[in-house]
Amino acid sequence: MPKLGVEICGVKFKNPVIAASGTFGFGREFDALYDISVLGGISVKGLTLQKRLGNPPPRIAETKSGILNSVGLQNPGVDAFINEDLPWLKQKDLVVIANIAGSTVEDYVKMAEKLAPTAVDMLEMNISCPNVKESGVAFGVKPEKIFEVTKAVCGAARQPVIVKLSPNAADIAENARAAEEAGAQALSLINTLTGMVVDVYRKRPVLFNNFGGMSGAAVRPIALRMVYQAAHAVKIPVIGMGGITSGEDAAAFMLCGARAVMVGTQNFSDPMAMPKIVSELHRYLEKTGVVDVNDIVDALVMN
Amino acid sequence: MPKLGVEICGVKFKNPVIAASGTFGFGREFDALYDISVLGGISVKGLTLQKRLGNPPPRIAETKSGILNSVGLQNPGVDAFINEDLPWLKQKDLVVIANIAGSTVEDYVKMAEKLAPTAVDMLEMNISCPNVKESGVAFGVKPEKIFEVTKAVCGAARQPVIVKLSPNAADIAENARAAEEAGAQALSLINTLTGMVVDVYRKRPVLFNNFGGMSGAAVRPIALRMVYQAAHAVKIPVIGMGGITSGEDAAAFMLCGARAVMVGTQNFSDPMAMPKIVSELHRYLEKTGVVDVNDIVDALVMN
Amino acid sequence: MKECLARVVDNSPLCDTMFQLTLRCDGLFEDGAEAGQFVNIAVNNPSLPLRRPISIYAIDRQKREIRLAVQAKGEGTLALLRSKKGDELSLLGALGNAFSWFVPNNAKRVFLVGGGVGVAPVRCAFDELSAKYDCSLFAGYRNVGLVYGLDGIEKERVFAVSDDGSFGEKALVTKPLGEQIEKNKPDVILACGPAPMLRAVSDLSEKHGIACAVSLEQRMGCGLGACLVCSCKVKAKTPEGYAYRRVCADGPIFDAREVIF
Amino acid sequence: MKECLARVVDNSPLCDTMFQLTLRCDGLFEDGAEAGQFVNIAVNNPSLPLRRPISIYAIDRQKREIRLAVQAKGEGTLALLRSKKGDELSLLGALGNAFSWFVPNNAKRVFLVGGGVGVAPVRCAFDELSAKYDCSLFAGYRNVGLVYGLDGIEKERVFAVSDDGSFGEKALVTKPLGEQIEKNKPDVILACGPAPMLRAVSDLSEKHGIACAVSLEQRMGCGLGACLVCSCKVKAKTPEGYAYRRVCADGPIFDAREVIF
Ligand SMILES: Cc1cc2nc3c(=O)[nH]c(=O)nc-3n(C[C@H](O)[C@H](O)[C@H](O)COP(=O)(O)OP(=O)(O)OC[C@H]3O[C@@H](n4cnc5c(N)ncnc54)[C@H](O)[C@@H]3O)c2cc1C
Ligand SMILES: Cc1cc2nc3c(=O)[nH]c(=O)nc-3n(C[C@H](O)[C@H](O)[C@H](O)COP(=O)(O)OP(=O)(O)OC[C@H]3O[C@@H](n4cnc5c(N)ncnc54)[C@H](O)[C@@H]3O)c2cc1C
Ligand SMILES: Cc1cc2nc3c(=O)[nH]c(=O)nc-3n(C[C@H](O)[C@H](O)[C@H](O)COP(=O)(O)O)c2cc1C
Ligand SMILES: Cc1cc2nc3c(=O)[nH]c(=O)nc-3n(C[C@H](O)[C@H](O)[C@H](O)COP(=O)(O)O)c2cc1C
Ligand code: FES
Ligand code: FES
Repeated sequence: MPKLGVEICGVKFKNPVIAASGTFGFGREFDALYDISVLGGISVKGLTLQKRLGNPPPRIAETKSGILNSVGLQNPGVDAFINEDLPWLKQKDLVVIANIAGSTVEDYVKMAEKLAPTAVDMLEMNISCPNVKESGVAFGVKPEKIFEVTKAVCGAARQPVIVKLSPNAADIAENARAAEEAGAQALSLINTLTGMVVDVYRKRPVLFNNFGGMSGAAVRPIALRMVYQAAHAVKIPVIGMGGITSGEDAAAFMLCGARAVMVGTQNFSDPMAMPKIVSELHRYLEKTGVVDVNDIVDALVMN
Repeated sequence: MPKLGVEICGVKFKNPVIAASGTFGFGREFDALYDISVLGGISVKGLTLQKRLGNPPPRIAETKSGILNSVGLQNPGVDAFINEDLPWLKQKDLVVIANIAGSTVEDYVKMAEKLAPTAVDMLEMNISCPNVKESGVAFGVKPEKIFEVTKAVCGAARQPVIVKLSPNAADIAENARAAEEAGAQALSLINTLTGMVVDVYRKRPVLFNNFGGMSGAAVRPIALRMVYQAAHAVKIPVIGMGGITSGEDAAAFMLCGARAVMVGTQNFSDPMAMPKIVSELHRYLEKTGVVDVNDIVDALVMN
Repeated sequence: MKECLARVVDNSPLCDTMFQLTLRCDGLFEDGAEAGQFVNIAVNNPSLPLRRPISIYAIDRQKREIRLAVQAKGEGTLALLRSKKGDELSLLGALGNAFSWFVPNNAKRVFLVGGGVGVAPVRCAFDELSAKYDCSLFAGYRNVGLVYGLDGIEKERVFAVSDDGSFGEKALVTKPLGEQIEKNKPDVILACGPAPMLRAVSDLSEKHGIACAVSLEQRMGCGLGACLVCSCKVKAKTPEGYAYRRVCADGPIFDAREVIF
Repeated sequence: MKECLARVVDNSPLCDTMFQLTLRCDGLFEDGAEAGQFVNIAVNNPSLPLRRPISIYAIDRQKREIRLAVQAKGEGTLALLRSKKGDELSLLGALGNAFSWFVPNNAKRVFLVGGGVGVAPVRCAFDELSAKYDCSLFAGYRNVGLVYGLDGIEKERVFAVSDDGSFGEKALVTKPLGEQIEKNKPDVILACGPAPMLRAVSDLSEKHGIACAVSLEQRMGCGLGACLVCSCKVKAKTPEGYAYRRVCADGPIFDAREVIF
């Protein structure tokens, strides 16, 4: 029986499979299909200081082996989350990560302050959401900006801070180091890649927002490369994601240096995906004779 | 009968479908399947000043709806191309684009000089090949470097110079403008996205070179977005590519502002892909009541 | 609601562009399935990550079968079209709310209005609700080649028209609907079809003070209410004057008075 | 060589991990197909962009059929395994060179050596060359469950062994090969199998001064010689002492003396 438990910044996960922000709501809907306590953790839908309505539809477009979304951070606001969703989530036995997004450094800091006294286990800073013009983009791309916002949030936060990096970058290692130097206790990556899908008969982009964030199996090789590069650029733990569809995919990210993984788009293809990934990861470890999942972290041998 | 002819930098293409560099050799192999004169043009396998052996195998890995390659610019050298391949190619009725890659600015300039007196119709500068450590990377990512090498080549070249941009960039518009300011007469994009595929049972990357360049349908939304951004950042013509598999895909790139398109990976999935794409594009124009393919260029209406 | 395997019992043409899938799916019936609900169906094409939402067209609780009326539109529905008897398909369902939720207990007469592909769920509602209410079905089609969903209904209960007059009167479905409202005002109108039709039906209902519910469509991600991609605009007391609701979980059927078309 | 549609005539199991596809493909025979050549086959899984190279296992020129012996390994071959009688598959072929090219006109005795999946093309060569030459087939398998490709050959012409002794002698295939070379030295040895086997066969051939050709495998892109991804290392008078050749177009069969294993 291989061990699946991992620890990140002192927070214990029963297994390394975490629901990716924005694809799993606050957990309630999927809990109608299976007890979400079987998961290692959940990163909740991206929160903003104030409630947000989000972008007009269509908000999703399909592409070969991937999707693009432009939800535009629709969410009830951080207070509503704390009052209405967190109590329910904390009855469940899994790590709760609050994913936060702001238009200004102050927004991020205020959210970190509001979340400080709560039972939330970790914060994940979404500095890269490409959908909201006034938020993500500026922070997520340039190392100086990443440093600035991370430093401010780490000062205000009580819980460990994960910085979620954008893949729309020329040098992911540089951005990873900027977050580490600013005091981030962990990194997660990748967020979505900016893309566009065109309806050639309507001669318009499919998404109302024109551009959207691409995710799903199609992005996996890019995500794996970036996770490898980020994990080898910093000493803090890295959480890997981007196109994970199976236990073997999860293992690939861990071999590249990720201590845990997040699963997003695959929850749409298969609502039972995450429990399956947990058991497939288990089987992978058994098949390869590994007794502890931590033993595969960064175990990739380069050619 | 919609018209398919396009003109780029004064060079006339009978249709806007061009074979992408590296996927079509020097045209001979595919000419055994169909007369390559049905194509608008061919960008030949990336040439270097000296013959190159390339990387050890495996040089290709498959991923969902895409592939990664790490050929490492195996080619017979620019002289051998001029003497042995160009004469054969020029018997064919299509535009011949010499794709050139160098480790130094001087390499590029020397190649442009060697190609100046030949029957080659256009030059395409590959400044972004991510496979050869000492070549592409440095030039393709930073705008200053793109400016420097482009300026030097444009000074030496007799034929119109196309700069081929790398998608491994945070701001493609900035790089596009750098090339334009340096005197590029056209742009082409995207080259491959750097990625990695892992064999979880061997615990090694599949490619001998560890990292490789990703292409194919999986990258299409990213390519479309970048082509749109580049085409709207510059006045010079843009050639679009990245995951084109059908006439409708080709139309999508042209709607985003591309004057012509290149097709790479799809030639592997279907060796008859390019003639099919030409006729599908024709049918698309008929269906949508367009009489001249130039009328769809940049005809996308944003939401 | 759950994820379950369905077996294709039959796949046959329905009209020029549509086909009918009969699926045996025991799992679906454990929590029940009702007219107006839909299933999110995984198409057998591994390059397409998203499931396709399809309304339930007929329910056979004894055989544990449902039927779907599907238009072959893009790659996903094309993959479904190719599925053969005996094939397995993963369904997520039954999802969303049902037409019956919008019919008050004291209602007597129900008008069901469908346009094109939208005839499927209202025909299902006709079959399910006819036992309790006095139902009539109004259907509009582009042309005679696209007619389906009317078989086995008494003639006097069907009012079908087409855009080009090749089937029934050349009219929009709101024409016979308006005429019958004048004659036999219903308590409820339930509608599914293209947005302009729904808007017209909604206007007509409002004019006559009739409760009306419409079934909406939107591109979906999870189908479960978690991802917030399937939004439709509804009137709300927000500063903006509107809010987004989830077609998959708050709908697909909404009170027509709430919807901002 | 061309791209053409093949129809699945039969799909049946061959051994524990392998199955046999019988394909009717008129187009393939227009330019001919020979033992040692392969086809690049599009698997019916739209998320997999690459074709799969598979050797020809049997040729029936009258019926215009070929047979392939395929190991179910990853997703691509799994998709092939699922193909049913009547399905259509796109083939590109016949590709590469043939074993016959390496047999000198004056040759009399030919030894064919296969290991595991590599038995397929040499069995095909056995069938094709036996009319002209005195052929013997040497085959090595992991265990008895993986044995295939020996049916219908006279006993005295087959020398089969297994790694665990569950079929024939417990030995590597080079053992019977070495023994028979001592007894009946052949003019040519033709081999296909895993790299260590090919190296051993090559060494043995060199030791005895016998011409030897080996069939190599490499991951492929175009299959036509255009993309240069399928390279194998061969001895060459370059500054580096080696060069890359294309398995798809210069091979898959190479003179063993040239190959750098
Ligand atoms: C609640 C609901 C019930 C439906 N019931 C039926 C039905 O009974 N019969 C029927 O034929 N169709 C129905 N539809 C529409 C059906 O979902 C689409 O026609 C189908 O998804 C198109 O898929 P495709 O791959 O063929 O087309 P593509 O255009 O290739 O699909 C691309 C993407 O867009 C989505 N999409 C495209 N059109 C629609 C649409 N109209 N609504 C939602 N998503 C769309 C697809 O699901 C897919 O994710 C229903 C839609 C909804 C929301
Ligand atoms: C000239 C030639 C002849 C062959 N003949 C046969 C045969 O007769 N029977 C048979 O069972 N197999 C044969 N193979 C091997 C066969 O091509 C692979 O087993 C098959 O491609 C694996 O595909 P997959 O999707 O199942 O595996 P995956 O591992 O999922 O494939 C991933 C990618 O790697 C490639 N790949 C994986 N293994 C190999 C390999 N050994 N050689 C080349 N590419 C590979 C695949 O084509 C695909 O592009 C031959 C290979 C070559 C080069
Ligand atoms: C519909 C949707 C909504 C998302 N919303 C958020 C979000 O609010 N905050 C965030 O940090 N990431 C968000 N993401 C990104 C995912 O968390 C994840 O980084 C990305 O999808 C890559 O993983 P995947 O390929 O497994 O989906 C969203 C992704 C999707 C598909
Ligand atoms: C095997 C292979 C080799 C390539 N070699 C070159 C090259 O030599 N020079 C170059 O500029 N681009 C090269 N490319 C990139 C393609 O020209 C093209 O930019 C890329 O593949 C995206 O297009 P696609 O998705 O249609 O393949 C190569 C691509 C592949 C797949
Ligand atoms: S599809 Fe995810 S909330 Fe409706
Ligand atoms: S596979 Fe393209 S050259 Fe061999």
